[in-house]
Amino acid sequence: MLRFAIRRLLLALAVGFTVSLAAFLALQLATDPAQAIAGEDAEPAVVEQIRIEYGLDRPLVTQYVDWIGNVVQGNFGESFYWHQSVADLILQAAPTTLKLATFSILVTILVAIPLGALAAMRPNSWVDRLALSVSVSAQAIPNFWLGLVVIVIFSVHLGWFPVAGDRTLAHFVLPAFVLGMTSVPAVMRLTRAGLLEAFEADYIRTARAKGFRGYPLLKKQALRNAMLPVISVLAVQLGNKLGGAIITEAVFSMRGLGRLAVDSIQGGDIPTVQMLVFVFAMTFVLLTFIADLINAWIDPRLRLR
Amino acid sequence: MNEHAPLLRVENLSITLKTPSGEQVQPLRGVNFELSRGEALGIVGESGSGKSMSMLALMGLLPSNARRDADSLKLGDKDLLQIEDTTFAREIAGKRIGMIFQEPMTSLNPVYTIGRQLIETATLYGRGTARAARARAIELLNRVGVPEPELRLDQYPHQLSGGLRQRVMIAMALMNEPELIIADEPTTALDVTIKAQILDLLADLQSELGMGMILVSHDIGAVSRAVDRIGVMYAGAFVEKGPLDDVFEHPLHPYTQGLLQCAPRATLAHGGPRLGAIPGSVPSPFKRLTRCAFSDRCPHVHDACYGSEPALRSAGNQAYRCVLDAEQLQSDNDHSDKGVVIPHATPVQVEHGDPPVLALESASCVFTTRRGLLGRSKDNRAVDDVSIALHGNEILAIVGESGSGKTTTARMMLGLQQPTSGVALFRGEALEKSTPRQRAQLIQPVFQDPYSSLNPLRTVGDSIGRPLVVHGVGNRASRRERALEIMSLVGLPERFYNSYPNQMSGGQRQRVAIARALVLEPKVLICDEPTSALDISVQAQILNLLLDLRERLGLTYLLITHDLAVVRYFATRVVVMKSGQIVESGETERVYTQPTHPYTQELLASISDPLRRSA
Amino acid sequence: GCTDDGSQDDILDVAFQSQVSNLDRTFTTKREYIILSQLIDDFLFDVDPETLKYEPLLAKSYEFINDTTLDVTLRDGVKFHDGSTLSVKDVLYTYNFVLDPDNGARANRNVSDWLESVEQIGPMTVRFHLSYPYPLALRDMAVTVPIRKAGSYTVDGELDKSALVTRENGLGPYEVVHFLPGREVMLKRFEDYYDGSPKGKPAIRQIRIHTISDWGSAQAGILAGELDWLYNVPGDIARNLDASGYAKRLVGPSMRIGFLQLDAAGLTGENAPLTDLRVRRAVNHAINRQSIVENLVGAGASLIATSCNPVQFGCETDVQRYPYDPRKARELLTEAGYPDGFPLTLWAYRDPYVAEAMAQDLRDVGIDVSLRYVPLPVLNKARSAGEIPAYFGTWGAGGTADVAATLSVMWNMNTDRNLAQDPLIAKLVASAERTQVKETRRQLYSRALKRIADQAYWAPLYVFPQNYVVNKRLGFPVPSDGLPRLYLTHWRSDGDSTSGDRASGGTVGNKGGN
Amino acid sequence: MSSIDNTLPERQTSAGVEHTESLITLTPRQLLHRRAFSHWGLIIGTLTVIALVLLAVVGPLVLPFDAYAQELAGRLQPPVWAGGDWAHPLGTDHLGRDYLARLLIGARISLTVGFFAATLGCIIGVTLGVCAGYFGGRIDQAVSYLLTCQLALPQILLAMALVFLIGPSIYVVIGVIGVLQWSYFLVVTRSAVMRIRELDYIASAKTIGSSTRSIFWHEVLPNLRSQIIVIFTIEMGVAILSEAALSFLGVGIQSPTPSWGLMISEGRQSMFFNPWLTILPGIALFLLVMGVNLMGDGMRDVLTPEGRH
Ligand SMILES: Nc1ncnc2c1ncn2[C@@H]1O[C@H](COP(=O)(O)OP(=O)(O)OP(=O)(O)O)[C@@H](O)[C@H]1O
Ligand SMILES: Nc1ncnc2c1ncn2[C@@H]1O[C@H](COP(=O)(O)OP(=O)(O)OP(=O)(O)O)[C@@H](O)[C@H]1O
Ligand SMILES: [Mg+2]
Ligand SMILES: [Mg+2]
Repeated sequence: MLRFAIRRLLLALAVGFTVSLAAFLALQLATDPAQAIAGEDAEPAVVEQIRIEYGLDRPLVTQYVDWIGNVVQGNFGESFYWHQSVADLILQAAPTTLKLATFSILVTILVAIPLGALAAMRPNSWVDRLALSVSVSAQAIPNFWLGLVVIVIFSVHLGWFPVAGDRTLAHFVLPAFVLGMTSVPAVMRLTRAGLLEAFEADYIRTARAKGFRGYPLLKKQALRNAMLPVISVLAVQLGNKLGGAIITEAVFSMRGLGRLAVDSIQGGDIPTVQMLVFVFAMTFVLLTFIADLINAWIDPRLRLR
Repeated sequence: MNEHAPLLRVENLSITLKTPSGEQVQPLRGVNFELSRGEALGIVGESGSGKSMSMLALMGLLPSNARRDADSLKLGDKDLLQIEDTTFAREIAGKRIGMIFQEPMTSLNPVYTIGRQLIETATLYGRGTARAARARAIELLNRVGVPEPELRLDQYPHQLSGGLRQRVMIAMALMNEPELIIADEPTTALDVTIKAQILDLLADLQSELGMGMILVSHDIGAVSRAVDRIGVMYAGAFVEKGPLDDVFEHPLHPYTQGLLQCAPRATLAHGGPRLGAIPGSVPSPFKRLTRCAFSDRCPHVHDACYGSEPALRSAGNQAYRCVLDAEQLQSDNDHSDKGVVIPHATPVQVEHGDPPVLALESASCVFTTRRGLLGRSKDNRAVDDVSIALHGNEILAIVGESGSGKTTTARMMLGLQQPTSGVALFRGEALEKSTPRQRAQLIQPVFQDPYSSLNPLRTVGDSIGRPLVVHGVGNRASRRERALEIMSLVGLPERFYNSYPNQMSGGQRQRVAIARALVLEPKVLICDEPTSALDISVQAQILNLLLDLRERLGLTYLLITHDLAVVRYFATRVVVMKSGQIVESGETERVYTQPTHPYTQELLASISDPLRRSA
Repeated sequence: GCTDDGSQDDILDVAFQSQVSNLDRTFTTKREYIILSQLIDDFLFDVDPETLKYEPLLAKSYEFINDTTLDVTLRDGVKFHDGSTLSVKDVLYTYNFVLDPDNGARANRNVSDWLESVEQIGPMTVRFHLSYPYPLALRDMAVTVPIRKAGSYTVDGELDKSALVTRENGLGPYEVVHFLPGREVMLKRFEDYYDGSPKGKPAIRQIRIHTISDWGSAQAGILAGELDWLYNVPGDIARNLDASGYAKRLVGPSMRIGFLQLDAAGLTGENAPLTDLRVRRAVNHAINRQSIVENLVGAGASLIATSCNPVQFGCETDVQRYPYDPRKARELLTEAGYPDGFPLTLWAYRDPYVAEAMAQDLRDVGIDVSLRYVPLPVLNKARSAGEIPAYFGTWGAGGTADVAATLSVMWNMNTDRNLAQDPLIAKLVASAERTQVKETRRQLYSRALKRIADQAYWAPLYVFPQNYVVNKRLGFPVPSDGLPRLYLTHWRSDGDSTSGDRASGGTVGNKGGN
Repeated sequence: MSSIDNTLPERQTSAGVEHTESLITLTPRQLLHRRAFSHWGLIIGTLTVIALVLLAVVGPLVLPFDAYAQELAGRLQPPVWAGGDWAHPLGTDHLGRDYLARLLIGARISLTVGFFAATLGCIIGVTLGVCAGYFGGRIDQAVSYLLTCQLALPQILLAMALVFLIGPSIYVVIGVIGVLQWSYFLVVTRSAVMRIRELDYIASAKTIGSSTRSIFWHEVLPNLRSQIIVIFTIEMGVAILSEAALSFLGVGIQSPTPSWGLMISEGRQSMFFNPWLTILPGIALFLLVMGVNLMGDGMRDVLTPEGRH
């Protein structure tokens, strides 16, 4: 088990470094960080001074290798753009995104799983059809557009929620809803399919022969089996939400990791982007690891590994 | 038999299914039977005859698109037709009726412990306390022969072997001391030796606890170990019922007669009479039947069979569904016993002198499996130091339990699997020295699963002609010619030339596979369980076909099977494998009459022959 | 929580488009920081928002002893936010810090060009020694060098340039309550702000600066009553918000001009079409500035024909003009050997609609324009790599009302902004920067600007208007240099206050009733 | 698997429909037609997509509006139902360009990007998936690693960086989306090939002496066809939304080329005052993606009934 955990950690590190290398190269080639730091009306000498100050005149390989060395030593570097340590920046922005991701995954779970379960209990009924329509629609609605529409309706016209920002919990309601809806189709379909499959399974027939019917059958026999793929997908979705809150944060003017990432890209702030990508990738791999652990807890067959 | 209060009375039970496309299917068409307390009833019949359906109907486990109709369905004095499903679940299911299913691997919930699953049966709806249930679980596990029961309670299904799981299933069915126990093919998925143990256990328990038992199986031999009475189902209804011995001794219905004849018998010496195959296959339940369901395949068919479906008639203790009289049927059967026998294939001289066509010398095969990107690897020694030689013109059989390495051995001989150590020899030379094409012209395989051995996107003609294409033989027209020729050789009508595999039955597909194997005119066929996916009547057809082909084409066979009866009937030499090793080999008759290895002896002891009891 | 009306809790909610990541003006050059710095810092001098004249701020008085010597006397009793009193020591520290190239002070980097040294010559008097006569000395002192407390950048005995990034100890009318980098700055009135400051004592108790980078959210914020003040608002949005009745639009001038820069030097290729004067003139003739300004930029904008803002000192407006004349443009192109036009990538980083309209105008005369709209750093990188044949540039001159702030940056020979690489212009501009004699400077600049226009190095477009959208109850004096002074804002209780009921019924639907 | 497999032939082939006697005699193609024409989702989806494709292809040719002609004086005119006139049925945008014409060209963009990005993703994903599935071992591990990296990569971030790097154009957008979206193709083909690889007809093809390449092309790939078509459709929907999202963020299609995402982002500036600018492209996007998704779901039900879960 410990060995397995260490292997996964190494994998996460490897993936993190690979992926951040991609980000590093892409950004180095695309923008001039020194120019970005200097701003719109900056004079060239200022830019040159900045370039030397931040070591941007060194060869790319040196820059990247130095960076890895630093990260391994726990030094995440200094942001060019924000004049702060990258670690601080990420720690400041993380709570917003974490909250957003958590709330939105809660939305997903609260909408998708009951809906999927109801649909599976009565395939081809109106509930099933409703669930299917919800999933088809949610899959087709561009979520940035949905964000705009809910702002117009709920914030401006009805005035129920604040328009933009992330100061209070109320600020999170709409974005969490919008972001949460994006994962509803996948999770709902998997729940439904998983339960249907479980209901077809031999052990459910056994349970029915023992006298199980209805809700207890769902809860005590089928659910646990059906949840395996759902949990894996939820982990992936949560990972995507951490990395992919970009659009939602943009629409709702929230200042989380997504926003930090966009600003840093636009500002050519390579250390921050690199570290963000690294953190996202690590988180993603670790989330799948956690999902595997949960799955192993649910399904003893997976514990053999 | 207690005439007054039968334990179970089923009258005119029918099931109608509505398929998604809106068509109506009737897998059960008026089933009648009675079961007294303490009696064991066996139900046999080929796949799709409706055995499982009738059991599921009893337990209210039918799929949601099924409708159940019956004149009467009574457990004791409880009318099962009248009670609500919730009441049924609370009072009957798992309490008064226990049920055992076929697949021990999947019938237990993989995510809960054995203990939890046993105990919940007895505590559901407040049936009993957890403590009492636990005690009973331990006691029952002990009784069904699960060692260290207390330890098992905390184990998960996947930690037990198939046999142990089936024992747990039995214990679970017994948790609430049911009056009736229904076992639907409880042993089909198990290895031969374990199969016999489980059946014996069921028989013991049934008589010991005085329960009623219904034992469903397609294997007549298996049923004969454990029941008193037997019913034979065909196309959704009983065609014959009666006490076991009577039915086996003088079967009345032509179908019963056919079934008994087409089962190869391990107790008879090699080279017995030809199997009496029943031609054709089971009718589809989609047809509305306005005539005798068996009329398509019946040797005695005449005009009276077409008017309407014959009713069940009784003769002595037996009942049968045929327009003919019992005496006539009886005499026909006795007569056919001699008359219908086709002379057994003339023995072909086995060539021993030359180097063997195919051989393995101290071959081993180790599979290394690794889970995930960084998982640990595990070695599995599938075949361990096996030497085997296949000579021209012989029929060599490999038998052994599941996972003993039979298929792997065959794959090494075919060149599909590289031995980890040791060599495979093709006519005395290392296999690698010849190209796959050269080998293909001499050796061809026939696989177990007729569904996966054909590319679903190719028509039959295409599949059969494919080897010719690969070998660049002939042109389009000549290949078609050749394919049709081979099709007629294996008994496939020309009209199948443009059919797709999904339009054919298993037996027909297996014929296509054989045709494809023969199209390059090889000398050796390696048949890996060629009949184990098929019904017994179709198995007989295929075995007969293989024998015919051998006679005509002078083929050599390597036959892999776990069916001892088939081996004795078919093979000239036999190799017994266990855990990747050869434990015994020799002439078939020698091995069957004087087994030396304890495992072989155990195997032979587990044979159940329906006719041996009566003979 | 969020307020419905700033006046209720006396908090002014301000939205910036660009995020504030650093409070220290010394190390930043962006517009937002300048606005912020006006609030939390004080300088020796100040620019009067109306007259744009330089006047003493922390300085009580000043005197030019000669062309290169300036004496400044400080006010008494000026307090830092931490309570300590301003002394000459602090001014010396500040200027010496700026002068030391190792410190990399960014905003005032060019101070070290013209300033040689500072010394104390009286209890409250400092003497500045200039390296050469520099006309913009007071400007630089008023805009780029906030006065720091002595030792501000020394933490635990070591130099720490980021010492003030998050904790400012300024002299300005507001002090920092809290700062969430990239999100929010909360300021409160500095109650000990000295009497007699030309900036005056602030009226509003607190200012909260949000970062809201897109106009959709900003509008929603105004409509929902969560924001009181926006600036730099695109014309359409400002108009719409004004018409909605939820806020009012104020238009003022800005120092920023827009122009097309053309690769006259052939940086993108020896024979690049734009190296041909006729082609550059064709480009100038092709653009319908009038229509763009009227329809897209909106009120407050003014057309320019010369390459500077006419309000700046030295901005010669009597130059060669290229009126909108597509036919002429085509003729010129044909003459230059491009009867069928040529492919041209036009780069832009802001005002996409204007860029698109210009692209269309150029296409209409036959130039096959593809528009490349990118963030600024990307454009800058491409420009320094010499890949840009033409771009839509803008220049704010740091709010300076003197062409020096424009021409010296754009036309020196070392900058990649100089796509013309004309040594004559560079020489003229450089000499103008070394004299205090106004008339000489004016003449030099005039010659340079005339040449720019003759050669059609640029296609000057217009002076940007500065649109503000503010709470109807907010008093906000519109500055004439486009640099908002938020310390001058106050809540009004006059007739305009009818819109106070916005607090109760804040929905768009209401607007029909007004 | 020593058991006698006693399931019915019909039940093995797949769930449900083929049970019917009459259906059993149908060829696979006929069967497909049957299932297709009784699947409502598929029909609605296909009709929607066909309608939009027709509009996109024919519309701009037939209608007298120009998607690119600017008329600054006539900007931001409302659609007819909000007081506009028939000169511009759906009004005009910020530069006075006809909105209907832009929407129609936008459909072309969406369809083109969707189709080619999915094709690119398909080529990458299927190639990797088939190699990993067929050869297993080290190759499989390398592909798994690549997959993990791709999944762990915050895609929008890299897309933004790439678009800044190469410069935005429709080809770049197609390339970026295609290069970043192949995981689904890979996962499905990989496991399908792993399954197919073990099937007896592959072993049989080997024993008749077929070369590996011939097995690839003649036995493996044809059997992946239906799965690939299904994923292709689904991924096309995803690609269309990705393009819209990138364009919305300003790193996708560039004006003056109209992309629905870009139009939403442009309209957003005045969404409170000229809401149709935001709402119309949003609805168009919704309809197209829903059509494509319904088509994909439908095809999955019809082509791979067992793949429904
Ligand atoms: N869900 C279903 N939908 C349609 N037809 C079905 C369904 N389940 C079973 N059938 C049909 O009902 C008939 C009876 O099936 P049943 O399972 O009872 O056969 P069986 O005798 O138990 O066969 P086996 O030996 O294969 O278990 C078969 O023809 C089968 O095709
Ligand atoms: N490709 C493979 N990879 C890993 N292990 C394998 C592979 N093929 C077979 N094995 C293992 O090798 C052992 C022998 O398998 P094999 O298929 O030869 O047995 P068998 O006697 O044919 O069994 P059955 O009667 O079930 O067909 C089994 O434990 C099996 O799990
Ligand atoms: Mg059955
Ligand atoms: Mg095998």
